[in-house]
Amino acid sequence: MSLTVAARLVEAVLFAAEGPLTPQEIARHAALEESILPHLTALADHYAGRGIELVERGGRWHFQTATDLSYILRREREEPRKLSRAAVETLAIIAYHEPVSRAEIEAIRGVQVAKGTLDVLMEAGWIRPAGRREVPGRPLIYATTPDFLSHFGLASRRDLPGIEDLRAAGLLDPIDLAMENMESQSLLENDEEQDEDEDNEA
Amino acid sequence: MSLTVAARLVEAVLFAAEGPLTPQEIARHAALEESILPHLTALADHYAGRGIELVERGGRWHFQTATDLSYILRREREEPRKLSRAAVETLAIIAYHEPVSRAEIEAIRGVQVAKGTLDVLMEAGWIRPAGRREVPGRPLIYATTPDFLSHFGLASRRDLPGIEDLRAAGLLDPIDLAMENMESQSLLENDEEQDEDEDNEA
Amino acid sequence: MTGETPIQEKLDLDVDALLGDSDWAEPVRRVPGEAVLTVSTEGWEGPLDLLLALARTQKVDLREISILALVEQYLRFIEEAVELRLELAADYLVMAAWLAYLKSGLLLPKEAQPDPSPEELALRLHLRLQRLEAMREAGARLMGRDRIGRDVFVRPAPEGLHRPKSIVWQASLFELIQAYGQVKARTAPRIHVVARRPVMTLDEAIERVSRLLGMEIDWTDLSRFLPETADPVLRRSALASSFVAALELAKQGRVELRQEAIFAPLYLKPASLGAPA
Repeated sequence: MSLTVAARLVEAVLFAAEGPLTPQEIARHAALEESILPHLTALADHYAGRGIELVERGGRWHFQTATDLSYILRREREEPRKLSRAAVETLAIIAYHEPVSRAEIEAIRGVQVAKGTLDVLMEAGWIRPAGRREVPGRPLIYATTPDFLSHFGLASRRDLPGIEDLRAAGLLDPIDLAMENMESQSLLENDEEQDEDEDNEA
Repeated sequence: MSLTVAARLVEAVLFAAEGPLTPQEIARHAALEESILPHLTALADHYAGRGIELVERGGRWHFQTATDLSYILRREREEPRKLSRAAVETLAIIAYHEPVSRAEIEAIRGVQVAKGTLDVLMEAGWIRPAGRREVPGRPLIYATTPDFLSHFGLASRRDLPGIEDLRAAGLLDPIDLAMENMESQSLLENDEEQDEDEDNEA
Repeated sequence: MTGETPIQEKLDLDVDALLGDSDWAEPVRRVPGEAVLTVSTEGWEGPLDLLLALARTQKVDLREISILALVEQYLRFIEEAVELRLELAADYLVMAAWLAYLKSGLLLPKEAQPDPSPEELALRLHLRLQRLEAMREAGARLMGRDRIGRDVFVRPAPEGLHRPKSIVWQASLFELIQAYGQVKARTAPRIHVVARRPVMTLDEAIERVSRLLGMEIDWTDLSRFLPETADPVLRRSALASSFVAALELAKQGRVELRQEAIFAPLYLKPASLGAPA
């Protein structure tokens, strides 16, 4: 395949970059005024089925080895960061609920977030403080980073495994909200219990 | 161009290699028994005129950015410099307490702040002089810049974790506070049990 | 759990079945020669975790789980643990008390039920378990994805791109807040710190080394002069003080020092006759 000068530049910039790049960053490095996206999609198509693939993760692009070759390439490599079970669960809770406060994480896990859990995830560059919740105490809330998406091969948070099913099943709602929903549902089914339910809520 | 699995593996191994590889090394990494050379020459042909090229130097193969595009590359192979410990601390204090004077930074750090430290932070574009304190001597005061926020991925300074958040994340731990932490932790645990009970009864 | 097996076997069975996950490091430790089992509560991350593990043994969809049966399982587990003198953290017992309350509520006739209704409490517990389970599964699926550095690889040493600025300073948010935490930790008032740290002063060390030295005639390793202690902090302090004491005594001509190589053991011997005592 012969490429235009612009496409060659985009390819070279991505190849030489030290990390994932946004189209704007690529344009700046390649000194291109035109839109980069068509080149990126053309390149991604071109690399489909090759040993290397061009992928987009959270709006940033990078080259990586093809995922289906992992069975061969994996064996000589050491496991990256081994996370504790607590850290894995905490990361999952942040990713699926973000932004989320520490108290909310603790409510789901039923235990305090141990020291060394959030800081391990922050040190890995997977989570970041993302402002404060405007409730009494103004707790800090946490969210995932673009590096999280890159590391786990997610184009966006919508690609989190099973997130749509969990949302549809209400499993990402806080328990109070879930209870309310259930009550209003049962209200529809049975008007008579209405008063009693409201009493219980109070 | 569609490739055989073997050629894809050769491509992936070369891409992920730390340095140039001999065909034997490639064969070992790719777990291939067959001869690698035909794949290498086919790949090299394929990449001719692209942004990346596959080259052989003294029997070892590697990918590199096309030589005519090398102007996009970093000219000097200089390592990005890590901020010194003192500079990181100073920056943190400015971020948490801005605007602050040098004397105030020193009071918080408990150590003198070298002039060069502030210069480095200004050169990095993370702090700026923000007027003078109207006290005797009218010392210069410093604040962070918008570049600071964007470099550290913060929407605003309010996103910085507070002392309680740092404590919870274990970031206040290392020195001499073990006792205090244990106390506050057992307090927290008591609080939590209370919360849980309230939760369940709500 | 069948009624026939002895209680200890039953518990072993449960524990093993519950702890099939290899991530959970040795939750059950058997002390040799003793009938006491220690269930490290680190095996479960709190009562909710244990409840979820128990719920899994019902082998039905978590949505169909019987809360009453689960409560009974938990209470039986805690009871057996107590009988076997297993160590259980307080929050497990708090949960047990709460579940016992829930159970009695669930068994009451409907009119006599307290407010809030036990059904509602049971439903809440049910929802909590489902949420924890969902996140646990989500975490496992996340970890199983093709991860950079394990399954897929990026270039390990890219050339890097030309940047407009000549020097690029690097620091991460984590480093920033970690540094602030350490500044605060360092400069926070330390009141009860010194008293808690077991140390051996130089004077004590000089006294101890010279006293013990009187009982030795041959070259003796410095470590032999240290007080016996299991406290690593005190041990380090004693080592440092005794080392300085040895240097001081050597300066005074009361001891001879010998060391074969850097970091090799340091040997002491009373100074030979003729030297000032």
